[in-house]
Amino acid sequence: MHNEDAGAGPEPSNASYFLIYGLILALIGAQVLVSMNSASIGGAAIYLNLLIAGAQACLLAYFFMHLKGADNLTWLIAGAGLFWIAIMFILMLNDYLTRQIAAY
Amino acid sequence: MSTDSSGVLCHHFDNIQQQQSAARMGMWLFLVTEVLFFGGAFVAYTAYRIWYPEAFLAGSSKLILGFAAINSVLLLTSSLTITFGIHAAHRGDEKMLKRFLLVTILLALVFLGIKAKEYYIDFQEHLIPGTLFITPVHEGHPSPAEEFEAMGVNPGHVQLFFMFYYCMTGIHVLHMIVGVGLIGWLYFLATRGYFKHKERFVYVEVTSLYWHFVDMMWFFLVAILYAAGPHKSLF
Amino acid sequence: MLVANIPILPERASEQAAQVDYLFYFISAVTGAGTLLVFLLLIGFCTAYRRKTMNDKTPRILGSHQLEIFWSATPLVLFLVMFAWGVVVFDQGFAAPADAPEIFVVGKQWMWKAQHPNGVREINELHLLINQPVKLTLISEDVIHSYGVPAFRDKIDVLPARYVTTWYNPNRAGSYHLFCDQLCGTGHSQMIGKIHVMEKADYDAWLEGKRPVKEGPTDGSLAWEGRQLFMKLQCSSCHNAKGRAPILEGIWGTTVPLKDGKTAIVNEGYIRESILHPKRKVHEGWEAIMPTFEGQLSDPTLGLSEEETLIRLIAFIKTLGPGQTPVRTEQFPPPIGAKTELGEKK
Amino acid sequence: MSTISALHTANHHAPSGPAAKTNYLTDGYSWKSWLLTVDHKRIGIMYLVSVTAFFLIGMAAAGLIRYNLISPSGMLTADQYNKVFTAHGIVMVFLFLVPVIPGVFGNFFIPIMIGAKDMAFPKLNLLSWYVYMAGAFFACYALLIGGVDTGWTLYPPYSTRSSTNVAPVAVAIFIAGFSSILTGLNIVVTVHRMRCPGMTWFRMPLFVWAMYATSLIMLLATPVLAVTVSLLAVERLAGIGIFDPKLGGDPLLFQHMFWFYSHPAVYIMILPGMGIISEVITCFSRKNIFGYKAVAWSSVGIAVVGFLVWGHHMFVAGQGYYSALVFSLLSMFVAVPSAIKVFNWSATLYKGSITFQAPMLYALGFIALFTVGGVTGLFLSTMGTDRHLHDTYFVIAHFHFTMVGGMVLAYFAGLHFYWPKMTGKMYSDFWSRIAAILMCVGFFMTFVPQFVLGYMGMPRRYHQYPPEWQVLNVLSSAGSTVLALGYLFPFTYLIHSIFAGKPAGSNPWGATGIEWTDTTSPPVTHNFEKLPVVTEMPYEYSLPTAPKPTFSYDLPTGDVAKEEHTHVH
Repeated sequence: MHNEDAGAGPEPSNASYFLIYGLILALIGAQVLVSMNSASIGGAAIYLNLLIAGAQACLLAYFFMHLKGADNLTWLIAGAGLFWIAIMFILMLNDYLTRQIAAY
Repeated sequence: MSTDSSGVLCHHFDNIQQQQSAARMGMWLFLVTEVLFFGGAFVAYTAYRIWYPEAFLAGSSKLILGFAAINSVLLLTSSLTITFGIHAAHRGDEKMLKRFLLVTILLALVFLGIKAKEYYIDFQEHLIPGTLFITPVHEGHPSPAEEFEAMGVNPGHVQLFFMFYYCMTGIHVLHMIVGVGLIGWLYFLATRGYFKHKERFVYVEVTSLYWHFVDMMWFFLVAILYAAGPHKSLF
Repeated sequence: MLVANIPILPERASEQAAQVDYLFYFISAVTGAGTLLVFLLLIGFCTAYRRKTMNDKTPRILGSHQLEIFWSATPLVLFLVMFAWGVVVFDQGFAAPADAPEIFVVGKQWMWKAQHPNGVREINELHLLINQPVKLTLISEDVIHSYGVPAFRDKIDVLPARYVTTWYNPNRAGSYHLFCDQLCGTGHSQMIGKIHVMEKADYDAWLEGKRPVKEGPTDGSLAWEGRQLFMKLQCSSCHNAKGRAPILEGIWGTTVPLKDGKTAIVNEGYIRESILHPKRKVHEGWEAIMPTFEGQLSDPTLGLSEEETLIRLIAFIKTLGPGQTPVRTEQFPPPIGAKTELGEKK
Repeated sequence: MSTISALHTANHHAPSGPAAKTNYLTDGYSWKSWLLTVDHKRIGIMYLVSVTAFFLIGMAAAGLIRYNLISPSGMLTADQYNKVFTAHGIVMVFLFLVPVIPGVFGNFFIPIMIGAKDMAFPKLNLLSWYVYMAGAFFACYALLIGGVDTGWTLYPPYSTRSSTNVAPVAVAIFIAGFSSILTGLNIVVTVHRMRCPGMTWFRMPLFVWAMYATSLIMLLATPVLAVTVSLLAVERLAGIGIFDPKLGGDPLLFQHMFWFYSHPAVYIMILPGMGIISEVITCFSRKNIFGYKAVAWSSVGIAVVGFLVWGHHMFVAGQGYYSALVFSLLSMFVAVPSAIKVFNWSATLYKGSITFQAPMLYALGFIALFTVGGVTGLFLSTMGTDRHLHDTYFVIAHFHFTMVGGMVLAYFAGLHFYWPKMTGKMYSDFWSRIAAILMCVGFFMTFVPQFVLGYMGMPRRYHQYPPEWQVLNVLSSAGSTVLALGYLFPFTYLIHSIFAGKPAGSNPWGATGIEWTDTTSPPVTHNFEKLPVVTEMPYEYSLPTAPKPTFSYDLPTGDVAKEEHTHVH
């Protein structure tokens, strides 16, 4: 019990950090491009934007925050955060998406 | 407080791994609460975004995409430098640790400076919900409300967008300030030789977790606030 | 006996109320039985197994999967029955019959202003004809209120800037409580009133003294008041056959195309929105030239608030048939409340 | 800390036992040794003192509410009444019900129960108490400078228009919420990382399971409340905001976000109580808990499903029909784990060896009252009946049955159960039983009439009411005086016991669990002389190795019991 997670610690590899850094930089650029052209992209722009932000966040979490190589518990905690966010979004938007169909 | 000679291990832990993993887990749990905190604002935003898409896109177009992009790069770079800081602490290299922490703080301060400049520009353009929003910017120049009205967009809904813009970026700025405070505290500790014991790298690590999280939230704010609407130019 | 005089059940004045009662009794019976079971278990065990000596032997019982499943599944099935029945009862109170007359109710701190289709206005009271289903459309001028009538087992939160509806079919004559059920400020407990359900003769007698004008086209109805406002606010200068805006005859309930390619159903909400925010949902084929009427609709001299003006305009547009749009040659109408014979005949 | 030094003196004059070892109470007497302590037990005591103070304030407000309702035309002014019930709600919910068991028993007993020397983050633990006090300060400030009249639910647009002090209350709720986040975080990490050898997940006492589930809710729900009240405060200060219908904002959004926290929050309040009941019932019937895993998992089940049901507070508020449908259906599922717990507790009594000391009386009272409170919730989660019952006294009665009849009784069960461990002193057996019975009787008298009033349609938060309801209201007010009297008893005899109580011994109830078997009463500073090793399930009362009570039980023939007791040894 006490020694779970014992080995976790940073694994130094500057090159890989720079690689991820470059990737996220590229994504920032992509986001700017999407936004500048969102008039022609239309309704999909918001999904593209969120996709890019999600990818940036995943890269950060997986590499910079060391989810890679973290123990199950850390994954569980991160997963719980997403799960509860999902609860909130699904049940709340259920109202906002259907209220005009039927409400008092 | 401590039973071992170095003072690194607190009295109530059995070993250093237990102590480190507890610190890490504590920070992860705290970040989950932060996810829910920002999540509450995000879900509110989404509800209105579903109801009033045009107004939200129109409001977004008024924001300065270039500043957001620069700030993204700054924050990302600071994430990188604090990560290098962990490695320095892990090696017991206090000198490098201090340098990386200082760079991180500097990048954060530049970010905050740009944000302040941006708020100032918004203020000048009267992009602030309330009476300012319906007041002409200057003689002969229409108020934002009139401008949006002319575009066929409900100015009330645009004001809602700006409420989200100020609340969400404001919350984010507060998190940045807290983060700068934490990193400043680490820097102070480093000057006092606290990190001579490399086991204490974990405190840099948990602070970096928080910092990365603040970075992550910024990316989402850029996506839903700045990049959401069409922009003709960066500035 | 004193005890016999204490009411313990609310009066019941509609079929809907009876339906709620039956469901209530069902849930009471089921949960009462369950609670009784638990109480009997507690009392029985506590009596049978009270400690006799300090060295009592107790069996080492760890649990039973069968029992756990039994006492999880049985309640769940019963709960789901309650849910389903509850939905059925809720649905009955949900949508009014299409031909039910519509009464507008405006809530404000701290009174209820009711507006009958025939133009009768009431404050903190509502007179209803027995066995005549009515639809209520409610809106608040300030904060959230709630229109609750225990005798109808009905309650609906009344929101600012949004119309909500409910309906009643009263079946027993009498006077019943009306409460505001959502905390709305200092006078919350004073925001009460009476619902009077009346037999036909009584209702007619009551109406006799109330109706502003009895007959003719100038009947003083809510729609007629709306018509006067329609002219006073100059709506008719554009919304006419040759006008610069869509003609509103027969538009109620239809689905109209909008400029952005979407459609809108013409109902209370859409009309309200179009008057207050005309640029938001522009009818396809027309220019967005209409000015906003936000903040300009209340008329203290007529005693009308913005919401009260809006419900009159809505009532008018709702009844506006082909060829009934008032024409500009008509003399400007007198203020509402003055003699009403003017305006129409000239 | 005069009481503490008195305790110390009393310890020295204790007739039996060796010279007192240094326990957590005798480890320093200065103000500083308390206010800067990182000992979880001392922090627990600090919580005990502060929540008791707020309980008294909340009680006083409740007394005023019942006083007002004696007369149909009200005894207070409408404005005073609105402020009084708001104060009652805010103080009781945020300053008493939410922090009480996690703060007092969670802090004090979780580390001891799992065999740890302290919480994982002792300084954070102390900080959470200070943060709680800061929140309490803002709440009291708001109440003292004129109060708030929006109800504890703070619904906009009324809360943005009310001329009363909504902003300080929003700040208070935000800060108090932060404190409960810190407590929850500390408990979760402690349970995960600090368990002693042999303390596997399924050997943990059910109180720890319940606290773990509670902490999950604290962590996941509280931040949403924090952001909600922040947005409300912004709206109030700026005069414009996202819940403002004038801009096209939706007041129901506030209700959604508020109840996303506040519905799970009722489980924050009740779950720790359920944990305590599992401890007490087993101990006083000397039985293993019936269905350990079912009870443990039902705690987690309540924590998770409790997040899916908030919309049943909004059936008539104007939310969409399909939304109401989904929430009503999901609400039916959350009732199941609670039912499981009640049946398991009842089954635990079967073939037990039951005595009726105060903790057990409270626990039995809890089961009875909580059952009533639980089943009346079904009327409110069923859409058809909620339409009539929403915002009436039926709701008031329902949640007081769970929160007061349930949670507060459980708290008193815990207080009486653990008092000997926390102070080393035994209180009056007779008076404690009288108090327990008084509380149950007073409670029934107070709140059963409210069910009747509610079904007749009496709206909540009414300062005046139709005269035909006076009899029931007076009955309820009369009951509340009995209830208040019941509450005053423990204050008297518990404080008396600190000075004059008999030494309790390390395990008066003969309970299992390392908090009883492996440490003294009161526990030593780092909890254990020697770190415990756990080898069996909790609640092994039926095994011959189970500890025997040292408390002299008041069995029908008291002397016989003593004789038998000595006979056994």
